[in-house]
Amino acid sequence: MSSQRLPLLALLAAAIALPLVFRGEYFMHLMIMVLFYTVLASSLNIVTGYIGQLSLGHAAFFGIGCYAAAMLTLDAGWSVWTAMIIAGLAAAVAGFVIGYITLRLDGHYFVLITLAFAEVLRLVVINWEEVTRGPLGFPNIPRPSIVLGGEVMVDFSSKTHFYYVALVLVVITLWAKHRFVYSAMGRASVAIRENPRLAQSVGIDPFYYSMVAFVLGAFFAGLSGWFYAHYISYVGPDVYGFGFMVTMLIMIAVGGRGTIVGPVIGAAIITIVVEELRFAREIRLSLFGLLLMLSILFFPRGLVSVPDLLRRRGWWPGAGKTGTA
Amino acid sequence: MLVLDNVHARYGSVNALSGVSMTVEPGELVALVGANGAGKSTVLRTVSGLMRPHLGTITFNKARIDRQSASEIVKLGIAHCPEERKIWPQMTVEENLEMGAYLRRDKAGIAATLAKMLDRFPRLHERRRQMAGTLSGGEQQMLAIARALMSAPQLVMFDEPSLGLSPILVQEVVAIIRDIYKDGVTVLLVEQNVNMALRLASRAYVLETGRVAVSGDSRDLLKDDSLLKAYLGG
Amino acid sequence: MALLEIDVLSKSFGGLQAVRDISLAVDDGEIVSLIGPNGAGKTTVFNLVTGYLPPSSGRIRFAGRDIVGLKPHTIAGLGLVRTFQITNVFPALSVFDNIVAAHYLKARVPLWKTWFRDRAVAAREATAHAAAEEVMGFLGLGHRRDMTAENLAYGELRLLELAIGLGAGPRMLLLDEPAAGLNTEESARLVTLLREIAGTRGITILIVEHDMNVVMEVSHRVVVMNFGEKIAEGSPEHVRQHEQVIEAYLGRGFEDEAPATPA
Amino acid sequence: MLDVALQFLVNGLVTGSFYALMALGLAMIFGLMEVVNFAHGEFFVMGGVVAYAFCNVLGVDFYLTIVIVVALMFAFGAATDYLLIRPLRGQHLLSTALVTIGLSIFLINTMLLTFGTSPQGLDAPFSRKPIIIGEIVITEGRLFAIVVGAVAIVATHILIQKTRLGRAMRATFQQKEAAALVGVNVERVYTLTFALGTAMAAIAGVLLGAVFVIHPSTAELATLKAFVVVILGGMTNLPGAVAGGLLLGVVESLWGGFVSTGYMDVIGFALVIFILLFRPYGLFAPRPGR
Amino acid sequence: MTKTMTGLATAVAAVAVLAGGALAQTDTIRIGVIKPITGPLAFDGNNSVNGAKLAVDEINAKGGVLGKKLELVVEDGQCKPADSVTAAEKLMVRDKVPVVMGAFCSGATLAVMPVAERNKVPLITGVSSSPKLTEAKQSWFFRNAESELMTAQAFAAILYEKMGLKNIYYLAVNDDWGRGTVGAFKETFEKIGAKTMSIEYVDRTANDFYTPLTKIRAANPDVVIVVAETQAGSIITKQARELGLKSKIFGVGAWATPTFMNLAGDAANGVFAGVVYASTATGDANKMFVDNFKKVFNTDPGKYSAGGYTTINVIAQAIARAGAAEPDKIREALTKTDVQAPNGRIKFDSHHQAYGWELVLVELKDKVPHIRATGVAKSPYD
Repeated sequence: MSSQRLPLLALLAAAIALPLVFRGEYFMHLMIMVLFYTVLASSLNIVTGYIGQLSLGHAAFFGIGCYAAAMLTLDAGWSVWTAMIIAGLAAAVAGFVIGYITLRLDGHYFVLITLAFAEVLRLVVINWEEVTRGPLGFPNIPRPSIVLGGEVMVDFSSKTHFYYVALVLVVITLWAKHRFVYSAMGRASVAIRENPRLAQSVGIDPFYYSMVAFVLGAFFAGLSGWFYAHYISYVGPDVYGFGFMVTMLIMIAVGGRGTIVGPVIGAAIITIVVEELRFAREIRLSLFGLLLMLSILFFPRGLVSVPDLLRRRGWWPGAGKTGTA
Repeated sequence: MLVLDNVHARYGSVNALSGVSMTVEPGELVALVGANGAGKSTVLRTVSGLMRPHLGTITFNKARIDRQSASEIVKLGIAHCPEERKIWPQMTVEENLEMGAYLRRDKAGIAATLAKMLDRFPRLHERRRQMAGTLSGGEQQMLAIARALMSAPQLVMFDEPSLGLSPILVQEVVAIIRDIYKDGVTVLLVEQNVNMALRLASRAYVLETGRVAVSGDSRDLLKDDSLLKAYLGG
Repeated sequence: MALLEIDVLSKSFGGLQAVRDISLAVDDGEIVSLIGPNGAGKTTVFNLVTGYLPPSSGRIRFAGRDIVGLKPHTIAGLGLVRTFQITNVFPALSVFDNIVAAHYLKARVPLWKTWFRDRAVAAREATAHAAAEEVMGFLGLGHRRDMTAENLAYGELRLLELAIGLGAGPRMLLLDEPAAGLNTEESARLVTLLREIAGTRGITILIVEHDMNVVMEVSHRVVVMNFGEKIAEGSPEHVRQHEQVIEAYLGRGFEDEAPATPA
Repeated sequence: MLDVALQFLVNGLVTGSFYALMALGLAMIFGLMEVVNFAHGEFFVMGGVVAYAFCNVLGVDFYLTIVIVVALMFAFGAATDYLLIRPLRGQHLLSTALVTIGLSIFLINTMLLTFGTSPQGLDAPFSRKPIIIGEIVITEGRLFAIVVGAVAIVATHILIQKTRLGRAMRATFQQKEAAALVGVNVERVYTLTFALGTAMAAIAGVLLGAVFVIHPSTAELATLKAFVVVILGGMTNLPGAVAGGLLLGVVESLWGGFVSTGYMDVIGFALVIFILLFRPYGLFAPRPGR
Repeated sequence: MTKTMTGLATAVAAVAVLAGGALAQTDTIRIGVIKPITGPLAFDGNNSVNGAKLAVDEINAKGGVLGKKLELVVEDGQCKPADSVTAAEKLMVRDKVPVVMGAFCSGATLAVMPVAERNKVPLITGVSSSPKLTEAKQSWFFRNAESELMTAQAFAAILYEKMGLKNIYYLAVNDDWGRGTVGAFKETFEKIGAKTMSIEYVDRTANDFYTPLTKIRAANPDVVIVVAETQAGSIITKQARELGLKSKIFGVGAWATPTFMNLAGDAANGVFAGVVYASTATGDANKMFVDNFKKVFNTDPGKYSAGGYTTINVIAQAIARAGAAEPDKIREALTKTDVQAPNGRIKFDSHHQAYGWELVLVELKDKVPHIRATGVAKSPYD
């Protein structure tokens, strides 16, 4: 496990400086989306990348975060910041319940039972209008604000404010993930992914660690849901849908699953590629599908493996050291 | 007939064979013995095309086969009766046998071979409509042997046919192999039951960590203390 | 009192009786070998003892505690640690990370401390790292520290497995064919290492092995299995001369039959 | 009450035969080959779109169109396996899942471009006139769907049980190494299996066009439903997939009829959760002996 | 270090590509359009874009607005809130268009509204029908479409009083529009004394509706109000006939379109539809629109095409009245809208909700929508 700390710190410095150098709300918006997707994709990566389980129900945790934020601030009138904590916790609790049931199953069965959970939730959200407001969802979700001594210090009227909140979330997520990965906990998780039988033989309980990773992933998915709700200011049942699920999966696979920077790269690349493909109009998504297939075929370990691949051919400087945790 | 020349093979980065050379002449019964992990099964896998050697050559009837696919090799007349039987549990005994002749096109010939097999293995005859998964261990072994013979091979390779069988059944397997050999089929036998293998075979190779350690006439090897030592230590 | 006691243990799969009424005791500090031809049920015994399979009947006690029904990781936590027959490591991790992962029990801290580290965490991490370094040095894997496990040579891979087994800090190690595929030199080295593990480190060893040189050299006692049953038990010398053992290993004689000659 | 219940039952069987065809194809691709195929619904719709091109645009006879669609989609499936799935064989579940996600995104949008965004029906040669049996209403088209479904299922059964290819398939998926050792070209069997699964979904697509309308947006729900049915049927169990399909059709219909149409699609997923908890190997599969 | 490189390379690429900012000014007036042009709603989305294109071509042929040609900048929002917001950010911030039309689905429009508010760019929808959109007075949002409530108020009275239909069953797609419309009808009908028998919700992409239709047949209501678009609507119509449903069918959605009538075939005969637009409507404005539309697209226009067409005309008139293609001036001008659309004379009320359409109740017969009753949409607020 070579430390990925240095590159991450360099990226962080660049990210802090970014709004000072480049202005423009559209650009800021895209950067915010990149940061938001970084949190979301990283949360899935904790499960799929480090435990090695393909969870197709992860969008449900994101959706729970979105709805918790919307319902608490709109219906219950809570503060946006309290809602943040609760959104994360609500998703984590759901993660615990669903994980408790699903993590006993393996491989293909796990894939499908998680998918089934997400679909059931989505359909309940659509049909249970009394509580969830049905298909139209929640508009006008309030913006956060920072009040100090009765005075509004930051009112989040500018994208830059959201940008820094998103950046803080990214930092918290990546920090938590970094701590997790480079701890006994993370080593245990990777050990389970690499060889569950052997992991057991040295005293690691696969169920426990799968559970920890699952709940942790759900928590951050919930946080990203909170951010999404307040930033977009509208949530509908589509947040539980397969669309977000597919986006996250693509991001971690294209970036590189089981690495900390992988989802960051994936979130950036995918957000930008989808945006840049606008020129292609109607064939935009066809091209995107094609690019996705090529990327998986040629870089099955994601774009983080590109330097390794190039180095093996001598097109990139440095010794051929392989191995990512 | 079969010649291996300096064959190297590996699983991932793990070397399984590091330079095996051996020959099997037509009409011979050659034994390949050695401790667990010595690479006996790997030799058979490289011959039958389940694995590609990364170095060295394998020829069969003077034609190179080390780059050919498993199905092409079967067509040339090599049958491989794999370790642990590997029968198809959800197919009937008869279907298992018919699959053995998968590449043969002569319907009459296949029927004749099938009849012969059912004749030689009366237990299989009795159970030919039964799912193979319901057979006992010994019956499954018989089925695996019969299946290998269904392709009417010139050379048949057995991988541990006595594994997990009771002494009486081992005797039966010995009798069958002897029969096959008497029918003019060349046999390459991998066995952990050294005594049995050496008494059956005319020549033997002893494999140790991916290399041929000793080879020669089986009678000589049988008298040789070194073999016993290899198995029970010295 | 024996460290590990196995009492009339049986296991059947469907109709097949893989292990039949095996009783066996291993004392503290002993090296005991479990031998027998392929399919004799040795690995099944390991799986039963370490909780990977539930026994059909019988009792297993480790350090006086009944361990039947416990999960494998719990059993490992009690100090009863196994290795596997087929090379089993964490392939994508470096040698060092493999061993550190195996020292999990040493580095384990309460969940919340993963994010809110204190000195105790650092201390445990340091202990685990130091222990890993020590094991690596002991087994002579130091020069391979940062190599990915999947790129190791076979002999080193087998050593790494041993290192992983030692990582969990066992009182007793169950080793499944540690010498398989090793050459003579490597086997000799293994013998030395096993003696040290038992002698200096005080770890009791139960070993399944086919390489009789290794078995004869390291074992205090040898238990022989065939067809799921125990057929002999005793000192290496005793076992080596045992009729049934020789028969089990080399097969029944076929003196009445003449060897084949080329046609 | 009873007459309504019977009508629900018949409705369920019609939907069920679509599910069964879809699931039979997916049971091969997902159950046997272990490819989490997210493009299965697209294969289904593509069958309808190709049929539309031949039947409505080129004016080819409807029954001949079915044959053409099967042949073309078989070839398409084979090409898909060869180009996209084979290079990733043996890799993590996620890799093939993502390649099929890419394929599904590509196919669905390309179909929207070429086929157009407007829903279309096929010029099928049967009348819309209802056939009334007692209190039960059914149409020629619906009967035809059930019949074609049944024929396709029986044909598959014969193919798998009686033909050389079928034997090779069974041998490969039961014990791959032994199959290779008797000379089966295992890679080719994989490709043909994928192709067969694709063609199966495409037949359902033709029926979709003949009985309902073809529209690419149908794909996503169809994929999910097919997965549900495969799980109900027990993954590798082909007759189970058929039974599971019919069962889901009937259960959905009865649930929609007597409980709630809004929650109709929930029932399948709820069943999956329930079944995986209590019978992890599917409703129709025996527990593997060990 | 390798990951640093990759990461930095990504960041640099992103910045280089995206920080380009606004394009050079041209001598055209650009109108932003956010529609689902890919994905499941692309059919209706593209119809709407086609109507808009026709309007732009007509206006440009007459010399444009303020001496400048109009130009559409169409972005795909896929009817997804997040994607629509991104499209809006691009149009309003990077492309700096002075006015945006969109975003089709009510959910997506709800998500785009705050973006318009913040960027102070008028947003005008020609489709989104949820009453929620105009409930609060928005300063930058305009709806040039009937809300679900307006539809219900216009048609419920005709169905109940003129046609004497008292027992109502609902069959609707399970989305915001379907549920919203059912809610509006139910409320209106119950106020005037009609009875709600039951409601069935179905998936938008479903194919088989025999199960809900069997239930409806057993209940035998006077009328089934079907809220569905072309795909589901045409299948429901056909299957209702197959099952021998005797109740009248009243369709809400784009039912008076050629595509719909072709798909439904004979089954459409006798079906009623409440439409804000029918291509067969009399009046010069409509005749011209239909003729021109046919020339370009070779088919009759439907509801969404008319919506796109009218909305562009509303925008063009506002720009002309404003005297400059500037967002705040356009917003001011929009409030004073008075446009002769193919289907009525359009004005905006205090909530920026358009009114004045001639809503028509048609009966479909032999692939022609015959007008049976008309009414004028009134503002629900003023």
